[in-house]
Amino acid sequence: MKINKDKLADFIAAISEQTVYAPQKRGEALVFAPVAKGSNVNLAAANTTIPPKSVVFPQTETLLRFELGKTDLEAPVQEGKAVMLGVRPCDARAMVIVDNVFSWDVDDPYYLQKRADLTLVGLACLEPCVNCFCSSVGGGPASKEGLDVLMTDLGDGYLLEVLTEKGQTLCQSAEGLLEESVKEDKDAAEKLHAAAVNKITRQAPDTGPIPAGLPRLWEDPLWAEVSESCLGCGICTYLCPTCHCFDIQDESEGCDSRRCRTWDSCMFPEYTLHASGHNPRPTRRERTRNRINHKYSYFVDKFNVIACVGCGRCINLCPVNIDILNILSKVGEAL
Amino acid sequence: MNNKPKIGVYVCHCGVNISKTVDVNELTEYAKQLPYVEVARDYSYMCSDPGQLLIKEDIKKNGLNRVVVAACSPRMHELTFRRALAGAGLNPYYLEIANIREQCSWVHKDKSEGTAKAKKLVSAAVAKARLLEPLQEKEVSVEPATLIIGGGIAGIQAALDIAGAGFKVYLVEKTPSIGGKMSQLDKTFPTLDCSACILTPKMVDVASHPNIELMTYSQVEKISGYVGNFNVEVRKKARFVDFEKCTGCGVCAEECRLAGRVPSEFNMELGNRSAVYLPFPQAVPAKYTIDPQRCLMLTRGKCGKSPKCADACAPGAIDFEQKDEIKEFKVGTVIVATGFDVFDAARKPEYGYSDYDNVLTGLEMERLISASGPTGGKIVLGKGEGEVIPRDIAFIKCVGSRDKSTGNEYCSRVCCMYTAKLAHLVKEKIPEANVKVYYMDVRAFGKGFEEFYDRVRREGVRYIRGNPSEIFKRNGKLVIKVENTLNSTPLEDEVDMVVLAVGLEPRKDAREVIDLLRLSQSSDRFFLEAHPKLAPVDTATEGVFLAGCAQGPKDIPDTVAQAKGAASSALVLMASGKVKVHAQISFVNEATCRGCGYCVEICPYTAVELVTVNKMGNEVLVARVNEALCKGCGACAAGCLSGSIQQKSFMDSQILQQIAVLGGK
Amino acid sequence: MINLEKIRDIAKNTVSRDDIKYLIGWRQGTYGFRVSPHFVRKPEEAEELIFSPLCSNNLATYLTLAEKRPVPRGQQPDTRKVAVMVKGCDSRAVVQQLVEQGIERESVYIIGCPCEGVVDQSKLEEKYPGTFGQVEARWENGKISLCFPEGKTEVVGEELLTQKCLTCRYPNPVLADINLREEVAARGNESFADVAELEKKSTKDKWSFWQDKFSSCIRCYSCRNVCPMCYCQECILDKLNPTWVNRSVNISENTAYHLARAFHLAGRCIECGECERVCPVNIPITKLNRKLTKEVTEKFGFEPGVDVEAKPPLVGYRPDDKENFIL
Amino acid sequence: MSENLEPNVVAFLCNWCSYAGADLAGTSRIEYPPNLNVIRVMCSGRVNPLFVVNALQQGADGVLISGCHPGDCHYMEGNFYARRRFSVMKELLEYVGVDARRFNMSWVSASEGAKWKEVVSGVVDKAKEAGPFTEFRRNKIDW
Repeated sequence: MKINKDKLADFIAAISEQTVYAPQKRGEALVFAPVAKGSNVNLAAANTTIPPKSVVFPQTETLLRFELGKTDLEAPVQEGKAVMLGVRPCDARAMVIVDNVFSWDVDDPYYLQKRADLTLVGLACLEPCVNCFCSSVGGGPASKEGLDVLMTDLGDGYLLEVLTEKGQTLCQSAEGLLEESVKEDKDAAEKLHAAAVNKITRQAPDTGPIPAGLPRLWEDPLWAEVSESCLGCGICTYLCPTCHCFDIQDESEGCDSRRCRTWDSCMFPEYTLHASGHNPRPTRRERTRNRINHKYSYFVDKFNVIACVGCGRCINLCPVNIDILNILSKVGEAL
Repeated sequence: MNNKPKIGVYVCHCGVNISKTVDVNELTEYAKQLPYVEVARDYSYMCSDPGQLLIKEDIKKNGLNRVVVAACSPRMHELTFRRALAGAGLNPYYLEIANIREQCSWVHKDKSEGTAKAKKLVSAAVAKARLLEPLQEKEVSVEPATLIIGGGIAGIQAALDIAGAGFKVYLVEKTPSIGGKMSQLDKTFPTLDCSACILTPKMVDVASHPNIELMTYSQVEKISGYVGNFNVEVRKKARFVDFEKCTGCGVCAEECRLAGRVPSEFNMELGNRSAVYLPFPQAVPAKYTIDPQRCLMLTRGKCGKSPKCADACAPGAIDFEQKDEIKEFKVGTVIVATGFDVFDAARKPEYGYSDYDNVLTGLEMERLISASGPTGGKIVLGKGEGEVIPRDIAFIKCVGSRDKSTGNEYCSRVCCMYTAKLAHLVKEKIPEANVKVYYMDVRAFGKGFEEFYDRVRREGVRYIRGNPSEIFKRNGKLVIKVENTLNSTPLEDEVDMVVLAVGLEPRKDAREVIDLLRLSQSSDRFFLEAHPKLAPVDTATEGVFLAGCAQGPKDIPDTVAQAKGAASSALVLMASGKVKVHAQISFVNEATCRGCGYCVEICPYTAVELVTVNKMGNEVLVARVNEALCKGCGACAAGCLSGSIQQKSFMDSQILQQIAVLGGK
Repeated sequence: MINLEKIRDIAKNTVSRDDIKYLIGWRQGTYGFRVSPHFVRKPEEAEELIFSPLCSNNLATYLTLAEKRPVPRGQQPDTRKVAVMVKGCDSRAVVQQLVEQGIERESVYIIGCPCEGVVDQSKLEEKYPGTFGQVEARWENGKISLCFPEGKTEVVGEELLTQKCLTCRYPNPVLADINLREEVAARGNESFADVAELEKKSTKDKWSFWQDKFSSCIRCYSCRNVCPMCYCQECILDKLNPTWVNRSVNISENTAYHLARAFHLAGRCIECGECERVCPVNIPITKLNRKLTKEVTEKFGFEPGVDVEAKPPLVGYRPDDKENFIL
Repeated sequence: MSENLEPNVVAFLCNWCSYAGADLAGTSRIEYPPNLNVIRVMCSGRVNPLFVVNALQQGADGVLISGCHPGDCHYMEGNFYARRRFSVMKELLEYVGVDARRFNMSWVSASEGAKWKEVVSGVVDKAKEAGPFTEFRRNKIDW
């Protein structure tokens, strides 16, 4: 199937009994936000500043509501079908990876409910950015993993590949607007996908030996080296589509209180600070080491997949040019 | 101890003062359901013994560990309730007061509004109370000595009382002799006894009292420290006369080349003295002083062939090389008895004080009438040949008092009576004189005052109700332009002499004392007492008390009474020998302090300093508070970027709780 | 003219000294126009040092960011000096750190780098999108020439400089132990035109302007962490007891965060502009800081980071300070 | 919340002058609007400018800081520090678009009960004109 670009607005309207998330400007940043009247959706731009995880795993989320001095609680699990339009394959893969975390021991109702309600309409990356390296960590500019529909920009319109039931039902709800695609469209898309892969400039070193090897480098000088210029800010982790750490806080206004979870970052000192004042990760060296180990070793041990999809955000936005690929190649050399 | 808050809330009716505008039952019910509130009660007078008993019993019975009292201002009864807590074995600082009287029931009419506001105030207090922490009151010893600034009747009286009680007194007087303004008066109203006769004996007692160290011609330079432990620096100005050697014989004054050529301050410059002088015959100490502004030796470096005073002085007391000395000592308490200035009549040009010699001020008239005065007690105008006795004499009241144009809105309280007194004395000395008094009101409020006023009128002094608008000269006579407001007739009375009943003003040098002791001024610019009713001799600075006109215009008996009050307040501290210092002071969390020294810069008391400590093997700077010096203003806490320095009982955490409640809708 | 050889020689000599722990400078980044801080411990590491219009990072941050690791009993803490390369603006940070005793004078060796202005990273990447190969840049009489790896050279002018550089009055370090090149001429002078412009807007417009910017803040704290003046052991905004700003991220908390952050820099911000440069969502943070700088300059005649003896304006007062705002 | 048109003002008063002045107003039974609630601190120098931000965030429509007249500070200098801090904070607030009428500072001495009434009425009126400050309130929307 395919849809003409000028029909896109109607398509969104047609499916709008569900909340439709699409890339839009908030302040100076590009984020996935619910499409409202007059909001201008921007599918053309490169990947969003803030990854779409913010939709299923909001930066701030209420877990419980209660009143000071009272004992009754309320646990608001948000329901409601939603569609995410124009999500990039890397970010979609990231969601699949993060799903593991929220369901491996206990099911996290808040996250899983939103995931179940969500239909992912992907958009193939035809113009990868400088620091994209999805292809070398198991993904690709047109990877279908985690998507319900994959769109490919054919210039005048988008080719829609329906990949799942969810995708099917979604497209049906906008049937009138979609036209049958022809073989040429598919071939064109294939070509574009192939071309995109070749446009990717950066590669991660062979990740094969890394998961097993990292523990051996625990005391290697490279960690001090790569972390020395780290500012200890939250950019790399907050903007990482697979980072999923959170902090739980109670907040109250007068007696109305809530327990909420907010994104947390292993790059913050408070993250591992004990009540005693002791901090098992006292410096940025340990924190950086943990960040890499978590993505490329611990996670692999546990879920047998690297917790990095090569979206390149952490490289693009690190204020001091700490480059995960650079770290990986140092790791590679050291092994 | 398990410190889960168990709060008791106590709502006071204050008779009807609170209950008439605040629904106390509703308020109490509301308080009951606030978080961590164990009990809430209301009572007619919480500050009463049965009221306090309620609290004490609950603390014991229900194991309360926090108490909120919703009543009058904490400035009123905070101490009362703290004692109640302590009485029940609870730390007194587990108390928070919600001021629902002064700042609620007394300023609002609508009962529902009043109740609503009271609820907010109480719930804010409860919110803060949750986070209150126990504080320890430290005690410091009180140096058994008092500094008294000012040697007028107030200072003298206070000195005698304290010395009499067996405590050391340092009495510091700016001028060469004690006695103050009272020594310049002739008679005192309403009893007409001679001022000098009742004052001089006291002055002598002061000089001879073993416990009193008298420092005349001296000035307090610096006072540091805190209640019980003030360090004082006094500058003893050089007299250029050896204090020990001088016998007070006075030969030097007679010999002085400038004898009779230096205007005498004591005589309001109506008479003259020498450059080496005794301010007045009964001066104490009876030691001569050389006026450095006048003495030829001191101003020009030579006095004829040799200074006659020195030549004449048998004991050789004259010493032109003498230098100021600084004397340092420690006292536990301070009494400020710096007195007043008389209003400068020149500031009312319409009365022509600076233009006409026969326009005088009250105090000048005192000197003129006084037997020890420049004229030997004769009321005369002009000098020598031109000397004449005035026939028509007018008094004008409220000059520089009750007068917005001069910035003095207050009543000086003594002018009415000293005018009556002077009028009487004039009549006594010049029976045929006709004396008129121009007045706005006559305030004869004191003991025997009204009677005296009647007597003076019976003696023929005429009181004319009206405020003169102008005084000018017309063929040799003074003309008073005034409207008699009782029969609204404009008058132009011709007189020979006008006496302006000038009022009392704060001293020009009051600033120095303020900076010395961190006192504050009330709107009339006199020193502000801690409380107009309940602490009229105390000041905001602990251990510092007020006596006499420094605090506001007073007559002699009031001054003496207040001096005795100040003395007893000082004695209370010194007799007990110790005093509690602030508990609500600052403290530093050295773990998060970054040692930037902002608090050190800010602290007005140099109570914070940077010290080097060892943090896990690294030498780092952190701030540290000197608890004896900290006065608990909290300025450091507001200036600290990391919130590492906090003020006990006013911690960020506690204030933010109040904000959350009061800010919330 | 920049002589890299000379710079590297100075660096080599410096790190060879016994009293120097390490030297902080810049080196070419991993791709494109990026530059990253370079910690030089051995002379040979100095070979990578650069100083170019791409060296935006204010390295003074690392003086206060350096973690004091626990010193095992019996051992002495390493008290050797840290050598740091500073541009004019960066040097003001060092001065302000000295004023606040964040560092001691004898613990730093300041290598002054007179600077003709640095390039705005984002402007560059906009102009030359997708540049991967490492680009070198150098000042050439007022202009900037960029050498791309494929050999191509481009010369661009001031339009690519950061805003702060266009009004820079301190291109030469205000405090340095050694300067690695001749002094350069100041480019602009401070008028606070940008601030004044925003001030003119209506209350409503100002509010919506800032709300729009703050709305995208993700509170990654990079603006704070990169700031050479923000070095409290525990930032008051990280405190939980009491909590000044909730952890939850929403427009209200974000606004509170930025107000507090800005206020804490009043009279301390030395306008290196790092906070704005690092912001992943491009909040115009310096517009906030500069407003406060404007106020302390106009109200108290104070300029941060130029005088080691100067007392910060908010820990002092003059009895005759203006109080026209008081009722 | 926002439909509540009665403004809500949080005031920080120094114990020695302004709080005493407010007490005096009470003792003299001077009536004034009930929309202002007082937090007592020992000195205006104790008031952390961030308290103001917090108060507005908590829902206050206006804020008042009141201390001793310059030179009268019981702690000599506290009100001078306060004056500097808030002259800057005020500017910052206006710069980000907080209505100038929401922030107020005054000197009220222990003897100025009448002035206290004037100040309160003035501040409350200004807050009323400025209207409810809902935009900055800790919103429970995401609760």
